Formats: sequence, structure tokens, C-alpha cells
Amino acid sequence: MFDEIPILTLMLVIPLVGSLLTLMMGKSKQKFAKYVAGIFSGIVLILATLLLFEENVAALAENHVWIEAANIQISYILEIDGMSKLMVFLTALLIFLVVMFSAAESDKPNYYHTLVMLMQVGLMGVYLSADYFLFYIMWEVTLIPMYFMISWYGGPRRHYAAIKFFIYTHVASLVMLIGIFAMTFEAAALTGSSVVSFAFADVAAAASLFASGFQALVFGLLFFGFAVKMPMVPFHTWLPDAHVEAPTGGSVLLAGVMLKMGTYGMIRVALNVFPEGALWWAEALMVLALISIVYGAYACIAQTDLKKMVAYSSINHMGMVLLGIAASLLYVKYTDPAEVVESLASLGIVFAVFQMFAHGLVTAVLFMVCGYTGEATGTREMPLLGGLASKMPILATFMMIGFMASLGLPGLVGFWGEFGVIFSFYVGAKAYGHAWLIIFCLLSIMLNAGFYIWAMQRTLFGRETKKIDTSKLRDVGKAQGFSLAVLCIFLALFGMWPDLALGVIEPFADSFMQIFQGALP
Amino acid sequence: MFIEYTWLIPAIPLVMFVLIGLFSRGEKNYGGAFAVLGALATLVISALVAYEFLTGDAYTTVGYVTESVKWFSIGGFEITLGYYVDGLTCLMLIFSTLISLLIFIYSLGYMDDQGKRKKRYYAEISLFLAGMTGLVISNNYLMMFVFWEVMGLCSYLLIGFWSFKHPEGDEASDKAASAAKKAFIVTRLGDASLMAGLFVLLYAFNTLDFVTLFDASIIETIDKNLLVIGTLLLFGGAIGKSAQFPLQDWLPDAMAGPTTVSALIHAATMVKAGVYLVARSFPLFTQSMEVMLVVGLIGGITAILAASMALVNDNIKQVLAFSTISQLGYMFMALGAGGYMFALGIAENDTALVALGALGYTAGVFHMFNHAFFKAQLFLGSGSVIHSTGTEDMREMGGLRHKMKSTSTTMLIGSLSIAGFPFFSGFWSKDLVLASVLDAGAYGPEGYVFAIVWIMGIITVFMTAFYMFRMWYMTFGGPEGPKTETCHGESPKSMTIPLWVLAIFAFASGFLLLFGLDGMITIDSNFLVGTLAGEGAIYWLEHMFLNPYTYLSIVLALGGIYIAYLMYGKFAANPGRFNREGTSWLYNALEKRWWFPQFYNWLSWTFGYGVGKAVNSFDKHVVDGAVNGVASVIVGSGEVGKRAQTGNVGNYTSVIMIGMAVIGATILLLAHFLGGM
Amino acid sequence: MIPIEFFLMFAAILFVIGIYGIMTKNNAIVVLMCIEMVLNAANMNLVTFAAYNGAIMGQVFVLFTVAVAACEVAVGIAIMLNVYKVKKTTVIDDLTELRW
Amino acid sequence: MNIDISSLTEAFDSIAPIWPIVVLIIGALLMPAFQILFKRRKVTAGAALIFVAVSACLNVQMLIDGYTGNYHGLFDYDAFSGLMIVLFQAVAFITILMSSVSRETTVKHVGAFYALLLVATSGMCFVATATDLLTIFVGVEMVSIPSYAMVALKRNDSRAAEAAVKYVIVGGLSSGLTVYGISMLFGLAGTTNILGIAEHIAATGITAAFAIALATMIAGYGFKIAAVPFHMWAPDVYEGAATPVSVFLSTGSKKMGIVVFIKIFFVMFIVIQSSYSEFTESMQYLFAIIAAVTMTVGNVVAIAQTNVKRMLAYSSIAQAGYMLIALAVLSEWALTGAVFYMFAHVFMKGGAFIIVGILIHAGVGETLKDYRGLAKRAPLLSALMLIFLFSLAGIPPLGGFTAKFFLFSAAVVTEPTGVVSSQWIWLAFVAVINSAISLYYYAKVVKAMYIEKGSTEERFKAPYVMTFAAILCVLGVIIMGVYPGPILDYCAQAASAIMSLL
Repeated sequence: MFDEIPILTLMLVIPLVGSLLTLMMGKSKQKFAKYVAGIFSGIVLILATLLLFEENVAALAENHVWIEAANIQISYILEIDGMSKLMVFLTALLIFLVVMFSAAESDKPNYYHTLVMLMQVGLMGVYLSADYFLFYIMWEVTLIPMYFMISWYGGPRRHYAAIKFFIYTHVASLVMLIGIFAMTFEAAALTGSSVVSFAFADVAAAASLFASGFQALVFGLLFFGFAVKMPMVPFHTWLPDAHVEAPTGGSVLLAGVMLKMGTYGMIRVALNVFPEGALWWAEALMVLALISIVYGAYACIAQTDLKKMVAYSSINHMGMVLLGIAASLLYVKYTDPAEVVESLASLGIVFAVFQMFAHGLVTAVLFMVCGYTGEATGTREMPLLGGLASKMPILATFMMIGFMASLGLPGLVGFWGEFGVIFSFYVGAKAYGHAWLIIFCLLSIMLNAGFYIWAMQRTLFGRETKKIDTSKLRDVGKAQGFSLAVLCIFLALFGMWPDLALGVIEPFADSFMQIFQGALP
Repeated sequence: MFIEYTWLIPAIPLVMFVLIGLFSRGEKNYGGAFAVLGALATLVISALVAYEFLTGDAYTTVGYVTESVKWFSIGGFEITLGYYVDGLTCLMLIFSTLISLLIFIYSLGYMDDQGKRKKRYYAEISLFLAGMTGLVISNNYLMMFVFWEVMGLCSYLLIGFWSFKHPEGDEASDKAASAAKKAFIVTRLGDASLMAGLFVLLYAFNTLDFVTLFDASIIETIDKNLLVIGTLLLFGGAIGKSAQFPLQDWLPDAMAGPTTVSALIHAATMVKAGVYLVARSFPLFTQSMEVMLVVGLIGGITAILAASMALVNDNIKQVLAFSTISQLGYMFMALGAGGYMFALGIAENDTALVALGALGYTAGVFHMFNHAFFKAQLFLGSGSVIHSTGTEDMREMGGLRHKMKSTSTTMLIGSLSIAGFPFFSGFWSKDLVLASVLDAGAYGPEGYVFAIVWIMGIITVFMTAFYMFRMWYMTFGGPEGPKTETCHGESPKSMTIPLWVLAIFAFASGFLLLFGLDGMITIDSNFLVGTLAGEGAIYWLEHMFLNPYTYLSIVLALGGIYIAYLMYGKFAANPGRFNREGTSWLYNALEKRWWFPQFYNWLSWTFGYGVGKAVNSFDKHVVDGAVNGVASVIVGSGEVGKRAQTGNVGNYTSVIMIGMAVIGATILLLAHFLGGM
Repeated sequence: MIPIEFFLMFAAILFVIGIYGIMTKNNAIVVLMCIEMVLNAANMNLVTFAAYNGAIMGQVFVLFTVAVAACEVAVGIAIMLNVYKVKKTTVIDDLTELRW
Repeated sequence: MNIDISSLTEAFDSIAPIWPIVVLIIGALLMPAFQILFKRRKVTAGAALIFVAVSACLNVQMLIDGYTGNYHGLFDYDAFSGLMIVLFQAVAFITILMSSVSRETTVKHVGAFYALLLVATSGMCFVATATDLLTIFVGVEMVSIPSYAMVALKRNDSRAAEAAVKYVIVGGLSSGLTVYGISMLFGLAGTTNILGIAEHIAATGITAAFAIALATMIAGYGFKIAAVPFHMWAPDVYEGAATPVSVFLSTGSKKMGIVVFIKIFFVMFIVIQSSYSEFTESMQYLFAIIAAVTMTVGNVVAIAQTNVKRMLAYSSIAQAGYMLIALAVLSEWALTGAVFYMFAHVFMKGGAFIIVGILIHAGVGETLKDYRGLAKRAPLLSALMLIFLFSLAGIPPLGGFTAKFFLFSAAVVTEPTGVVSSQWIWLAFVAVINSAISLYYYAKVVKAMYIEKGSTEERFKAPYVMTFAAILCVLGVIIMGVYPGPILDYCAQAASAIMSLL
């Protein structure tokens, strides 16, 4: 359907134009910024939705040589496949809703929207680019708007949080950069090509040639880069601070899409290029994932700040994603290649991606409601809240839906991610010979239920709080209500009919795992 | 022609839920009407479906009708949506929809004063009904699990119905909130285990469709250990939902919700789901005796434990709650015993034994059926009492029989029924249960366990009779209590009519056994259980009254009733004598529910919150501390390093020279060793 | 004929004295002188080598060095005057306004 | 008497390799005349600009033609020298633009100032083309001595005067050391031609004299690039000097130091490698350590600075450390990266200094405190500053990032299409960690400008010329970031030119 127009480039250009326009808007016109942002992100959303149902995605790929000098070849390659489809859709959706949600933003609204749009450029770039140079550029570009968003629109400790976020993730990216150098140049050397190409495909072509030691080492470098982004315990401490301080929209994007960059990169880059290294790390990945899951869940229990709790819960849920990846690896590693069942092998990846998507939607709701609670009541400290349900029934409903989705209630999208990941992990662990390990996942389910329900009890139910002035609390406004409602509809839609997403993911995962196993010695 | 529309059964209440949620507004809303209509429709369709199934030939040949559409597929696994109708399904559908309908009607009166919130209430109970019916008709475990969880959500919402803005003030709303939390989390524990069970089964069978899972020829091919683990985990789910030992503690607290909700949860929906799960999965459970042993034992322990706690409780609803738990215990007892003999029979391939096992199964399900009616009746009755007296404490009641005639009469029927007074419904099923447990005691190496379980059961009979009539006398008998003067008298028609209907069922539902109900309650024909047709009245009468132990249980029941009468009706005997005025150890243990609540509090505060706190401080000080530490080290070294810049050019030159000297020395050494010098 | 070591030693001593002066002396003018000494030590070396190796380049180099040294001193003295004009001192220990 | 024209033309032909330099020198000589004639700073500056432009045109012409020529074995014009001359002329261009209006450089002797500037520039071009220690030495001094004067030229400013004293003393010391080292080498090899010396050493072996010579020359020229521990003068001088001069020093003479390192040590070591590979390797490690220490010290101390100008000084110490990676890795690819980095550094560091200069000129001040709320007062300037700082920190898609991309990759893999060698990966790690640290203090400035509230909000007017210069730099930065292809190609040619010397 998009044979003529370079649609993938449009996905980058439209938000860029939007950001420039909003940037241009001076004091006088700044109140129109939200409309501009809304229109542009709306267009992107439409395109993304069309892409979601586009079958022949290979035809959309764009490939132009960009830098060709001193036997370095850097190309401008944009590609899209099952995984990136979903991520692009998620990004477009969340950006659009964030723009809607932040319609009430009064302080420098034009810059706010500039940052949001800029964010979209970076995120889209990360999910679309198929050249390491481009990928890395986009990867870094996402940092800057988030830095400004936190430090302009953030809470009291925003400077600390912003700089911590900026530098912590930057260090990770730089380490990843070294990994990228190593693999690209080594790939060129091994394939004996005269030019060093940074294209994904050309590097992946050497996947089976890398020495195992080299694979393990460089996989480690890349993994670190991605693990910080995820974030994975123990490299997660930037996240709670960033979330607590960030404005609502910022947190939504941060947790909803930016964290996914980590796991996305892990699948797209690390696993794709270093299958052997990945297998070497399989157990480590599993252990780290389990640690993240349990640790995150337990940390949630002790939180008193709603947003901080949700932030830690993201750690827990992203751990689930990692667990899915680890599950596939374990299965492949410990099953005799002769009797590997393709569907079982790709199961982990399928649900890892699904969980990424699900968590994106769910966490957006969570941060929106928590953010709104904070803005409306002036505090997010649960001990100070209570009995809000009678004052803000709509907010209470949304919060309940969000929490229920997040703790994996069937019929909402969160459940399938959790269910699928744990099942795939059961399969992997069975192959590994330690099926009992799923106990930790079950524990995390329990803990999730525990802290979410407790949080609801402390915020919405029980006696109405006397500690804050509840006399003139206002329930969610139209704009916020709209974005929340849309999200909840999606939660239910994908919850009732997971095939919508799974159908997109599965072909990708199957071919991915076939290539993966093909590259193994 | 109707069975094709089975899917409507959950769909209608679901639609009602949406309609009420979206369109019902304001003080005077039509939520109630919607809900009742929905329930009525479901009842009708269920009846039609049941009728068609039981008269159709599928009933006598394969024993089930199923149909499904693809929901989604992951790799090799295809998950379907569909219905699976067999005798059990019909039974469950009929009583759950019927009772729900009655409860909904009753609610019209009972919840009339709730104003705006009626909307929420009716929406949620409709969803609840949808959850239960959906669970019952599911054709695979995953779909079942979905509805299972939906019910969990509804129970959470409804128990917490008064969790904010409670008519009785903040204390009550706090209580409601924490009760709801407890209910959700404890059942969630069971759900987690159930989920794990699903993983095991899915991994073993590559599907979760009942048709495949219950196919004996396929079960043959499955690794037995996987089956054992899987079924045990499933049973874990049942324990959570049906409030069996050791997870029984949430149910008494759940009384914080409106009484109608309690009725719904106890009689028609929630807790029955656990029993249904075990009954439904019978083919899998019966693959190993050990599992069944566990089931039976848990049932026995629960029965006696709960009954014992009910002995001393003064809260009318909690007494009923405990009675529910202990009755559920009976059901699991029966299923366990039946399954045990069943498994044994298959192992030794002794059809007579298999038939006995089937009998136990029948007993369990039959008891569930009867229990539904009399428990619903009792709860609604207590509801009407609470409605008019405005308290739940029985010590403040008494002498209500004059003011609330129909309530007291119907509750008397219910109590007689649950106590197992001859020819009341409770009597038939309970004695059937005890009989099969006793049978099980006679077979197999671990049979003696069931002998013990039987003893527990028989003691429970006595306790049940006692505490039920203790409740009845404390409420309706004796002199008038303080709240009795202030009560509004008899409740409105919309409440009493359901009471009478239920009372009739509570008395009569037992006789259905004599008219072929037993044929309806049977496992699918793959397992060749006895005959699919009912055994008929004569068989059962013989089976009952030629069995000496039946008389034992009757005597015990009567004894219980008589003692209760002495203590609380005639005041001839002072209960204080037995508990040394509340100082005896046993009395305290019972008062404190055998310290279960304390234990669970301790557990959750230590291993939940305590560990959480520890992790959090570890996170703050160690993990984040390391990060900040590195940062501050770098910044600090910057502060130190800049002091080296003294600004005195003499020092600069000195540094230069020293640096040069060092470099020179190094190069000299290098040159010496490497440079061929 | 005088062995080359003599000259080299002389140059080295000159060099070291100069360095020592630069490091220790507290008066900028003196430091400038010491710098001259270092330069001249280098010149000494150059001419010596030129003489002994018979390579004329050294002599040429020396001329350049001398010229450079002259410029350096000229500029240096000017700078000292300037600093004296501004700060009324050429004592190095007092010239520590710029630091840290 | 009759003059043989042909000999003259020959003379002119043979002088061809150094035409750009000659033009500059002529310009330098004429500067005072301009001042006397026109008495206006702008005109004089314009004239200087024209001379630079002319010589730039010549040079670019030669560069594009791929002209190579040798002048009596003293100068050797090739792609490398051509490129470097372009760089130095760019520096001169920026400096002149800036100084033409800056309040810091309003001196009586404008002509003298520009004369000095042009002489210094020609000196740098000398070094760029030189192939002989003599010419290198002379060139370096032609840069040093005028820059002493230029630092001092900020009259009646105690800090400038003090900076000049420090500069002249340390500079004098290091030139002394240098000559001493050169004399040693001369004594050893009997020649001052670098290749000649190198081959002689390779033939006869490493001697103590050579070692001493190496040490002294590393110290002497290390002063120029402000490599630790020869860096301590740099912050003081950069801070004290007029900002245009600081620009000149940090972007120009530092680069010249790198060029000297490449011309002397790079060449020498590669030649010696053939016979004494272990020695060369150990020297690589020595340079690696110097590089690592330099970048670390520079960055870490920069964190503690509150004066932006001084902070930038420290940061350029760190940048020198990055460029030294080339000396450690000793590969053509690394050299390419380093040359590319020099260009990027000229634009981003130059630009940053220009902004600082503008702010000083406008009386805003040079400490972080003065930068608060700058975004409100001067949106354009702060935007430019933002770009320069992020580029310095290596945030894509800016020149600083691409430069780091190529340079650090050389540490991971010595040659493209060569197998990854774990030898220098640790150096790459040190480098990336450092650039992460640097982000911290750059972000401090950004924070001051954009996030913190300033005491005042009134706008001020920035001289157009300086803003123009800054915009030129921004263009450079962005182009090098977004479309580095052509420049990278030239850098590669330059590197291969150096390699082809061997």
C-alpha cells in the first residue's frame, strides 16, 4: 500500500517537523502548541496503525548509503518487522496519548511538546533503524529530550534525577558502543569484506563466524548497555529517581517506550549477532531476570510513593521480558538440537515481545493515574491518601483497571504477557532440568497482587484521609479521561483477543529463532 | 437446538454488566431490573440447555456436548473458546443461576437504601454471575481460569463494597477494605498454584481442552509424575477458592460485604468453583491415589476445624461462614474418598470399587447441590434479620421469632437441613458422603486415613447440629434482646418470597436423589462409572437405611440440636460451665480461630513487608549507595585534584621536570631491556 | 685533542644548573636567565657535535637557537616589565592569582 | 650585470610548497602599515582576514590538486600538511573574526596583534609542512613567542600579565628541553632530518642518549599539547589570556603540538618498529598511559571548576588526551581518527570559547553563576553553546560524536577490516568513561543556562561578527556530525600520506 512514499522516513520526519514548529511558537502562540503536537502525533499514529496491518513490510525497507569513506560504509537503513511494528505502534500511541493527557500543561507548553515530539523522533529511529551507526545515534538522541523534560517539568529533586539518568544511561550506551565497534569491525574482518559496513544485515551475516570467546565477551558488553536501559537489577537505581521526579508524560514515555529499547536491543542486536554468546550467558540471564523480578516486587511493597512503587514494578515486569528471552535460550541450549521443537523454542521470544507491548500499555495507565493523583491531591504518599474512591470515582476506576491489568488479571493484556512468559520459562526450565524455578515467578505474582491491592486499599478505599484537604478534589478532566479510556480499551482489546498482537509477533519470532539456531555451530 | 446457545449463558449477564455500567444513572436507577432480567434469562437458557442435554442422546452415549472456536494459538498450542456441557455442567448451571436469580430479587429489597451505589452493586453481581456461569460452561482450563479470576475480582469488589463511605463509619470501611484485600490475596495464592498446574498440564498435553485431557487413551501416554504435580497444583487452586485448610481464613472476614454478596459467594458461585474444579478434573485426579488422599484429608481437617470455630462465634454471619467452610470440607471429603476408591479400582481394575468411587463423587457433588440451597436460604435469612435489627451480633438479638415469623420459620428449615435432620436435603447428601468415606476406609494400604477422616466427619455432624441451633436459638428463641425491641419487624416481600422458595428447596432438594438426579451427576462415559441412569428411589432408601452408621449420625445430629436447645433455648445448661467462663485454653483457641489470623498477619508482615523493607533499604544504601559513591568519589577527586594547581609557576616547572625524569627513567630502563642497549 | 666528554659534561652541568634555577628561583628575571642557560647548554652540545661529527648542520642550528633565544628574552623581559607595571612585583610566589 | 631570469623562476618554483606560508608572512609584515594607514581595528582585521583567505585559497587549490612538493628537504607539502594548514588557517580565521570586535583585544597596537597572529599562524603552517627537526623547532618557536606576546597584550589586566609570565617561563623551559633533546639526536645521527635520525636509530640501536632525547622532547612538546604532567600552565594561561587568544591557543597551538608528535614520534616509532618492535610497543604503552592520565586528569579536575573558561581549558586538556590515542595505537586508522578529531575539536571548542568570549565581551561574566538563566537572555547564544557542549560531550548527531566514534574505534580495532585486538580496548574503556564524566560538567553549564533561574532577564546584544563566527563553527560541528564523509576522506588521505613517508 505504501509503494511510492518512503513511509518509514516519514515516521521520523513528521515528528521532527512537529518539534520544530512547536519550538518556533513564541509566548503568544504557545497555547496552540498542543494542537500542532496533537495533529502531528495523530498522523504518525495513523501511519503506525496502517503499518501494523501492512503485510509486505519487506518492501518498505529503505537503504541509502550515507557515509562512505576510508573503507567505512555507513548507511541510512530503515526496516520494519513484527517486533518493530508493535513497538512503533506502541510509541505512536503513547506519544499521542501523552500529548492528549498533557493538554493541560500550562508551563512552557510549547517546549514540552517540542520535547515530546523530539522523543518520538529518537524512539521511532531506534525501532526502525537497521544500521548500527544510525541506531546508536537515535539511541542517544532519546536521552536529551528526556533530560530536559525531567529537569524542566520535574519535581523537587529533578536536577539530581535528571543528571543521574543522563549520565548513567550514557555510560551504558558508551559501553555498548565499544561492543558495537568490536562486532562491526570483527564482522568485516571475518567476512573478508574490504569495507566495514555498519548495516545490521552485514554484521549478522558473520554471526556464525565469531569465535565463541569473542561472542561471550562482546555479548557481555552489549548486554550491559541494554541491561541498564531495561533496567535490570542491580543497574536500575536511576529509574525510580527519574520516575519520581519526571512529569507524568515523561514517566509514561520513559517506562512505556524507553525501557523497551533495552530489551528490544537485546533481541535485535545481542541475540541476533551473538547466538553462541547468548547461549553462554543463558543461565546468567535467567538468574538476573529472576533477581529483577523478585527484587523489584519486594521493593514495591516497601514503597510509600505511588509513582515509585510503579517504577519498581516496571523493574519487575521488564524482568519478565528478560526471563522470556532467557527461557528461549535455555530451551535451545539444553535441548538436543535434533529434537528442538520450533514452536517451543520461539515461545519465550514471542511472549517477551508481547510482554514488552503489554507492559507499555499497562504502565502508561499506571503512571497517568498516579501522576494525576499526585497533581490533584498534591502528594503521592500513600500514608497521606485514602478513601479517594468516593471523591474521584472515575480516577478510582481507571486506577483499579490499571492495577488489575498490571497484576495480571485475565481478560486484560497484562495477564497474557505474564502467563506466556512464565509458561515459556517453565518449558525452558524443564529443559534446563530445574522446573521448580518457576516458584519465583509465582512468588512475584503473589507479591504483585499484594502490593497493588494494598496500594489500592491505602489510596482509594478505607477511611477518607484527613491529612490532606479533599474538599476541592477534581476528578480526571476530559483530556486525561480520554487518553486513559483509550488505553483501557486497548488493555481490554488485547486482553480479550491477544491474537491481535501475537499474530504479528509470531512470524517474526519463528524466523528469528530459525536464524538464531542456524547460526549456532 | 438450545445447546448451540450455551455461550449466551455467561454472555447475557456480561452484557447486563456493561449496560448497567454505562447507562444506569442517578439515585433511582434500573440496575436492579437489568440484573434480575439478566439472571432470569440465564436461568431460562440454562434450564433449556439442561433439558435438551438430558433428553438428548449425547447424554447416554458420550456424556457430553462440546463445541469451540479458535481463540488464539501460540506455536503448537491452540487455545479455544467454547462450551462443554455434561451432567455436572447442567447441575451447576441450574442451581447457580436459580439461586443467583433469587438473590438478585432479594437484593431489590435488601439493597434498596443504597442510592447511587446500587448501580455499582448490580453491575458487579451481574459480572459475578457471568463469571460463574462462564466458568461452568468452559471447555478448557484456560478459559475456565479466566472466568475463575473474573470471579476473584468480583468477590474483591463486592466484599469491599462498603470499603469506602461505610454506613457504619470509618472503622467498618477499613475493615471492609482489608477483608477484600485478604480475600483477593489469599485466593490469588490459590490461583498462582492453579496457574502452575495449567502450565504442567499444557506442557504435558499440548492443549487444555477437556475433551483431550479427559481422554483415557491420551492420559495413558502422559508421564504420571507430571499428572500428580499438575493435579496437586490444581487442587491448590481449589483450596484457595473454596477456602479449605490452610487457606480458609479469608472467608469469615469476607462477611464484611453485604449479606446478599455473602449468600452469592457461599451458595451459588465463588466457593463452589473450587469443588467444581476438582469434580470437573476428576479424570485427572483419579490417576493417583495419593492426590485423592490429600484431597480427602484436607476436606476432613477443614470440616472439623471450621465447625469447631463456629461453636463459639457470636456473629451470625460468621457462624454461617464457618458452616460453609466445614460443609465444603464434606464435599472434598467425598470427592477424595470417591476418587481414592476410583483410582484403586482402576489400578486393581475392580469395577465394583470403581462404582463405589463414582458413588463418592456423586455424594460430593450432590452435597454441593443441596448445600447451595440451604446455605443460600440461611444467609438470606440472616440478611433479613440483620436488615431489620441492624446488627450482626447474636447476643443483641433473641426472641425474634415473634416479630419475624417467615424468616424464623424458613431459617429453622434451613438449619434442620444443614444439621442433617432426617429427610431434609442435608441429611441425604451428608450421609451419602459419610458412607462413601467409610467405604474408602476399608480399601487400600492408606485406607485408614479415610477412617480417621470419617471420624472427623461424624464429629462434625454433631458440632454442626449444635452450632446451627445455637445460632437459631440465640437469634429467634429466648427472651428479646436489646436490638430486638428496635427492629423493624418482618422484611419486605421481595425478601421473604425468595426465602420461602429457598426454604422449599432446602427441604426438598434432597429427594431429587430418589428421582434420578444421581444419574445426572456422573463423570463422562470414558470412565464407565456405574450406569448413566439414576439408580431410583428403592436403591437409595436401602443404601441409606440399611446402613447402621446412618442412625449414628442421626443420633448425633439430634443430640447436637438438643444440647443447643438446653443451653440457649431453655437455659437449663450454662455454656460457661464448659469453657470455664471463657478461660479455658480450647475456648480461647476457638475464639482466636486457632490463631490463624495472627499467623497470617505475622507471615505477611514478616515475609512480605519485612523483606520488602529490607530489600528497599538494601536498594537505597547498597546498590544506589554504590552508584552515588562512585559519583562522589570522582567529584571529590576533582576537588582535590584542582588543589594541585597551586598557581606557582615554580611548582609547575618542578612537576614538568619530575614528569620528564620519570619518563626518562622509564625509557632508559625500556631501552636497556628492549632496545639492545 | 680534548675528548668530547668534557664538552658534553660541561653542557650537561650547565643544563642541570639552569633547570635547578628554573625550579627554585623565586624571581622571574632570574628564572629567565636560567632558561637562557638551558638553551645555551643545548647550543654547547650542538656545536660540539658539529665539530666532532663534522656536520655543519649543528652550527646552523645554533644560529637559529641563538636568534630564538634572543626573541624569547626580548619578549620575556617585556612581559616582566608589564607584570611589574600591573602588579608591582616579579616575585613568582606572588604571581598566584590564577590557580585552582 | 645580467640577471638570469630562469634562476629566479626556479627559485619561485622551488618555493611553491611554502607559498601559503609566504603569503601569511608577507601579510604579517604589512599589518602595522595597515594600522598606521587606517587607524581602525576593523580594517586591519579585515586585511589580515584577506591575507589568511588568500593563502587559504592557495592551499586549498594545492590540496585539491593533490600537489606534493619538497623544499630542500626542509619542507614537504603533502596531503597531511595541506589539511593541517587548512585547519590552522581556519583557526586563524576564527580568531581574527573574534578579535576584530572583542572588547578584550582592544589594544593600541592592533597591527602588532595581527602581525603576531599571522606570524604564529605561519609558524604552525611551518610545522605542518616541516620534515626536519630544525624547521619544526623554528616553527614551534614562531608560534610560541608571538603567543607569549599575545597573551600579554591584554593590557593593564593583572591576570593576563601573570598568565604571560607563567606562559613564557614554562614555554622557555620546554623549548630549552626540546633543543637539548634535538642536540642529542643530532649528536647521535649527525643529521636533523627526522627520517634520517629514525633510520639511524633503527640501524644502530637504542642508546641512553636517544632515551634522554626522547624524554626531553616528549616533555618539551608535551607542553604544547598540554599533556599531563606538562599541562599545568594551560588552565592559568587560557583563563588569563583574552578569549580570542585562548581560542587560538586551545585550538591552534595545541593542534600544532599534536602535529609535532605525529611528525616526530609517530614516524620515528614506526620506523624503529621494524628492528625493535618490543621497544616500540613499550613506547606505545607509555603514550597510552600518558593519554589515559591526561584525559582523566583533565576531565576530573574540570568537574570542580566554577569558571567556565577555565573549565573549557581543562576539557581541552582532556581532548588532547583523546587525540594521543593515535600515538598509542600507531595505526593509519587511528591517525585518521585523530586528524578528524582535530577538525571537530577546532569547531566545537573554538565555538564554545567564542560564546564565552561573547559573554565576557557583553559583560555577563565567565563563571557558572553568571550563566544562570542565559537561555532567557540570549536564546540563540545558549542554543549554540548547548550544541557545542553536547558535541564536546560526544552526543550524537554532532561532530564531537563522529570524531569520538572514529577515534575510539581505532582503539578497539587498530585497522579497519583488521581483526579486533584486545590490546587497546582498555584504553577505549578509559576514553568512554571519561567522555561520560565530561558529560557531567558540560551538563552543569547546560543546567545553568537552561534550567536555573537567573538574577536578571534583560537581554544584551552580541556583536554580529562574533555570532557569525560561532554560527560558522556550529555549521562545522553539524556538518561533521551529519555528513562526515568528505572530511573523513581527506583525513584518510592525510594519514596515508604520513604512512607513505615511511
